[in-house]
Amino acid sequence: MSDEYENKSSYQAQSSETISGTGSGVSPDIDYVRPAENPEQDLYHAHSFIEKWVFCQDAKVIGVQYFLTAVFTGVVGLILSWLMRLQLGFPGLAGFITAEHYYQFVTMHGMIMVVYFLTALFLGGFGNYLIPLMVGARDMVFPYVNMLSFWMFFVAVAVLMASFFVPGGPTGAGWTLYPPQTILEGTPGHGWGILLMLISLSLFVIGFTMGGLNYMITILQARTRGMTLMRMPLTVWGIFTATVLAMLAFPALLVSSIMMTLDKLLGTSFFMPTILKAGEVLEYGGGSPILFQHLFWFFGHPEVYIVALPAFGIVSDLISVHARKNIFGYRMMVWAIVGIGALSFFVWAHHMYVSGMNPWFGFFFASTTLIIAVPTAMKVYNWILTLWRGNIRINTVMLWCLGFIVTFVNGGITGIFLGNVSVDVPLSDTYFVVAHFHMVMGIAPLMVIMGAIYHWFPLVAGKMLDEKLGKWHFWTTFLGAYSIYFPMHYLGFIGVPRRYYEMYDSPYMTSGVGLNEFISTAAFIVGAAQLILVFNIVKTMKTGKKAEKNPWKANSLEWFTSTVPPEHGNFGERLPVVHRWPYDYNVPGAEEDYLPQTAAPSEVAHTEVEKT
Amino acid sequence: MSDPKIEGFELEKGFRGMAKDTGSDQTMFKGVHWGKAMMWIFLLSDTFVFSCFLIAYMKGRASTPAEWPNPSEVFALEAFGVPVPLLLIALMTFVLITSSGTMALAVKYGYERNRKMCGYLILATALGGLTFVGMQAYEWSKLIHEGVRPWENPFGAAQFGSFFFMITGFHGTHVSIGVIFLFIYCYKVFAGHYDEGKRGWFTKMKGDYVEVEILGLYWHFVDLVWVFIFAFFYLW
Amino acid sequence: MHAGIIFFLVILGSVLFHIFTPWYWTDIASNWQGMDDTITLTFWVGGGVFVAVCLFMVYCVFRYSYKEGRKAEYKPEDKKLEKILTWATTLGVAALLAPGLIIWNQYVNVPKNALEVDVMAWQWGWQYRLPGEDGKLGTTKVTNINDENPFGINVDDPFGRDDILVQSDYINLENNKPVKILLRSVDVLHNWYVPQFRSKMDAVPGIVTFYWFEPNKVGEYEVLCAEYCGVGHYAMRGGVEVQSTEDYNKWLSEQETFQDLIAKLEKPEFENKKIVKNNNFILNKDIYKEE
Amino acid sequence: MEETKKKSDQSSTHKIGIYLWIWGLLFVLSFFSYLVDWYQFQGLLRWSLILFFMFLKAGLIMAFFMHLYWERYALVNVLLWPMTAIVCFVALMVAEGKYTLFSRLFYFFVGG
Ligand code: HEA
Ligand code: HEA
Ligand code: CUA
Ligand SMILES: [Cu+2]
Repeated sequence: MSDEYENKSSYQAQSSETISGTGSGVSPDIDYVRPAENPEQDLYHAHSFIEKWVFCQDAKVIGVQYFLTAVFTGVVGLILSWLMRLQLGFPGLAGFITAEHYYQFVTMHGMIMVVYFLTALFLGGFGNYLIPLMVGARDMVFPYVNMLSFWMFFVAVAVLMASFFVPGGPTGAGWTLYPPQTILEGTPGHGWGILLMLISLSLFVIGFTMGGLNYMITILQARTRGMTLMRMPLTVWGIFTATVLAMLAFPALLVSSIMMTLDKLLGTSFFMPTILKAGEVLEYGGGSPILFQHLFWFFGHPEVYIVALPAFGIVSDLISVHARKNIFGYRMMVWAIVGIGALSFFVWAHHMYVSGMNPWFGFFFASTTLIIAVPTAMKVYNWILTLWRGNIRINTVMLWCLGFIVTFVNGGITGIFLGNVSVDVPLSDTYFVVAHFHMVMGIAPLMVIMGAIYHWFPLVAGKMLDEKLGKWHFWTTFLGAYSIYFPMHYLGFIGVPRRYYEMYDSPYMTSGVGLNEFISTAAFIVGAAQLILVFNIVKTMKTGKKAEKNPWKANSLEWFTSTVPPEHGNFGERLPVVHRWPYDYNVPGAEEDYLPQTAAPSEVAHTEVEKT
Repeated sequence: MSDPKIEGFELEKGFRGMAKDTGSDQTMFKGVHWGKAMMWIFLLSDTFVFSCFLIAYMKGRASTPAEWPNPSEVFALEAFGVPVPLLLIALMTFVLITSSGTMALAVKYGYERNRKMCGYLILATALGGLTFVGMQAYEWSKLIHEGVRPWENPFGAAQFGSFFFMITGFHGTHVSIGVIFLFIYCYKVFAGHYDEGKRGWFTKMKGDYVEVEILGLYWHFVDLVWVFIFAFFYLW
Repeated sequence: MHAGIIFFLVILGSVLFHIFTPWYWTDIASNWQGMDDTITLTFWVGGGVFVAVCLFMVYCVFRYSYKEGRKAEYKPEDKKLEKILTWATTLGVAALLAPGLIIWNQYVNVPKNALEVDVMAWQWGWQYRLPGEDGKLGTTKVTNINDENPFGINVDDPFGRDDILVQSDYINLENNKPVKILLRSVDVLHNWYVPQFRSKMDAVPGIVTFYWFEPNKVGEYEVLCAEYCGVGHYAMRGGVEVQSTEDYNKWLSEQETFQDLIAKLEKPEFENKKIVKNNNFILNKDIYKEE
Repeated sequence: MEETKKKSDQSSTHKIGIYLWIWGLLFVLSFFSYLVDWYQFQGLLRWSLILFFMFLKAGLIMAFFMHLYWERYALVNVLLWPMTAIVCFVALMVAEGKYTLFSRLFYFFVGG
């Protein structure tokens, strides 16, 4: 065996004695932690530049790679949204935006933002970076597969982006890709565009599966000593549950993509009934378009929680750290996350109330949909109850969290409108829906991402982002985004349907013209405001002040690595041993206002800890 | 597999044991190898893939007004001059179950570190798998000969051909991948990689007989899926 | 401090916006007042919760913002409080769900006396078919559609013979008479939606979907296609005119039946009609380019 | 993992008989389900027999060949509970399939 493998057998068997309480007169027994079940992980260290930065097997580097790739797609999505808003607010101003182009923009914007931006960012980016650190593992359990996962994602993105340049352009079928129109003439990009989209999605699913297995097994099987599931930070819980959802929901996407590809290429009729186009009967027959919708939403609804749950988890941690208070009702939070995850498989057809499916399904799905509101509500209550009687640092990170709460509650409640089947009838397929999901998915998780960037930047880069710029960034983004989407609900009430290239000739819109112009202007400003963040990052990297270790005085393990930023293997010689949950802030009797997860009971003998 | 001993932790059986395992630190599946846990979760995900295929098939079949071909006639084979319904399918089932059995034994001998037996049994499994793929190829070509295409067929509803080729094709792909891996593992067993803990070619992980069990799980899963396809596609 | 104030203003602004907004529901013109009522109810409950939650948050920001040396409360759990909140929310949700389900029950159960209207959609236009004297629509089939039989009616079906065909984007309806809209599409998904009637449903090729409403205000309304159906989606409009009974009957008597159409066909001077012949927005506007 | 694995080594091998037994049973059950077709049972009987043999076979493979019978409940439950989602999906799609068929037969005409 060559020296490329670390041979750490010397400290493989950490016994409880070697780490237990240092004096303080209490029996070392209370610090007892069971011996290691997992042997020291065998890490493959990079030798060359390529192994270190390109085909890297270190989850942290992979996380950053995921993050950057996802942000790149996000910027593409943002630019597309600008173009859309340009057309909607000021039709005809940009002559090059034809109806075809508009629909291509909408489709790519939706798909990129949901799948390639948010899903990849939360699970691939934050998941890879934070999971091993937070559960106290040296790396993901299968670093090689993890590396493949990123590159598969990268190829998927490349294929997706390639579709902008093929004849006919990218698909313009709407991100829901409903057949039959997806693959028929009359829809932009019905040739190459849709094929590349389907291929890219399949690659994404395969790549994600490789990553997802890693996240799941790392969390289930590779935690450090003392780290029980109920001592994991909620971030990990959120990412974990989202991963489980993804593992079970993406298969439906994969299957529907495969079937649609066959319909397109081989002329099968899974989703295609008899169709008459331009007076000619096509060679399809007998298929069912609604079947696709079921498959799609069986994936699609869990998917929206896949982007929501990590946000829920992360925001809980951020709030707790910066309110200097334990998260309120941790157990309830965990059960809520798991419950929301489980329930999300039983609500899919609330997207199909007016799709012409069996009408009796309405009763079932309306009930299950509204039941989901209960665990979600508990989470909201617990966030604000965490603030209550806390000692809240009103810094940039906290501002993003507060912004999240406002936008999420707003969007969640509009979700209740839509979930209630007969209320959905008039609102479905109008801008009310667009407003709902941007509030709850476009803005709320984005707030969390931003908060997380400000929170963990010191860990990743070792420098503190500028607070002043951060606050400017927050207020422009929050106020701007709120003024985009709050008024948009009212367009829906007027009856403006979504996916309309323009409708100024319609009597409904005469009153909505000014509103649309306002929304578009706000969208331009908000998008441009993201440059503040870019500027902040560049400036900080150049001149920013160096971060001390654990600058926020947080408890969870990622701040207790041997170096900042953490190196390969995360924790130096010895893995940390965990004695408590990560939320021991302001514990009565403790000297500091925080007790790290690694603090042994005997070290802090005089505290009155309620839960460990 | 069965209960390991974890120091300082009393393993209990049943639901109480489950609650205790779940609430414990470090691992939830006590004594389960990372790779094995990973394979199980992958199979769970794959189950959803096949379920979606079969559900689509069920919905498609239930809603075509056109007549669905009778599989028992379509898949009949002439034997001694009489058409025997589903003969080939029955043989395929037989072959796959046989290979599943040899695989189960291979895993057993792997754990007993019986290199020879383990290797031969894996080889037998691989050959079984190969036979299955061959028979499937024969079945496909026979149907194609009779005019069945993914987009049409002479017997009735066009979806029959579509679902047939798609589902058996997807299953066949799984079998083929399995066969490739079986041959690779067969080589590795005979070469003694698992006895010496030689590192993998790509992953650089130390070899271990547990990998045979992991492959075994996959192989049994392929068999399991066939049970469902047999019931829903051929017997319905 | 000012963070709290700004958040407060945002909440206040939202409420004020809602109260003073000029952008709200177009006046309802059908029997689905219940939908509007449920929305109003949801608005009260949901809006109340939104305001309450956000104001509590603002209060916390004011009251508990960082002070060096202040001890935050240490209380991981409060079972009782959590229980109360769970049950209160469950009750709230149930209160919203109940009326919703009741109205949905009405929505899927069509009254017996409803007039069946066959709405046929294609990329990108509409046409309509009404039952004749027998009150029943004939069966159809997509492959039967051709220049002579634009609705694809089964020629052998006695119910189809007297069906009234309206080959136009515009349809007239009788005031205060329930209609059952039967949606049919020959190519892709569409959705026949009149905002004033509140109700909608997708037209799905391969099956027939339905919904019903009872128009109760005389007037002209615009029909929008509310399910994405390709580049012409936004221009796939039509119109409905709700008329009093006399006007409606007058209009009805002027319409052509399938029988008339066949009779006309038998005369050689019949002028060949194209299927895509309506006063279609797209064709007029020259937006749809053949690829 | 070496340590845990070594420990599990001792208890993990089962007598060969059990595998042979299950193996045999699988053949017999497959044969029975084949007979269902051979004798052309129809209707409810056919379906209950097919499903019965199918689940029995699947259960045997999972329990013994895949060792689930010997695994701890934590793993078994994690694997089996997600199937409720599938069951729900199946049940609803049965209803949906029937509804589609009804709509097609009622409003459209076949042939011609
Ligand atoms: C992150 C993503 C996300 C999240 C979390 C949600 C959350 C919810 N969504 Fe949303 N939704 C989307 C993303 C998301 N949605 C997307 C992308 C679409 C459109 C897809 C497309 O067609 O393109 C969509 C569309 C959509 C529809 C279909 C609309 C249509 O097309 O006609 C429906 C209908 O039921 C719905 C419902 C809900 C409900 C009930 C919730 C609930 O989970 C919300 C629960 C939260 C709360 C309720 C707030 C907090 C609770 C309280 C403060 C307690 C008090 C409340 C009460 C007593 C009411 N959503
Ligand atoms: C996460 C999802 C997400 C996000 C963030 C957005 C962001 C935006 N969306 Fe998005 N949108 C969707 C998901 C999303 N959208 C989906 C799923 C659809 C449906 C598609 C369909 O119908 O098929 C849709 C459709 C849609 C429509 C409806 C089109 C139609 O129906 O005709 C409109 C119209 O105004 C719109 C506008 C915008 C605007 C102005 C923004 C933004 O510009 C808002 C403001 C921007 C920000 C707050 C900053 C965003 C920052 C980044 C993207 C990355 C930067 C990161 C770093 C620098 C670290 N979107
Ligand atoms: Cu027709 Cu949209
Ligand atoms: Cu949903």
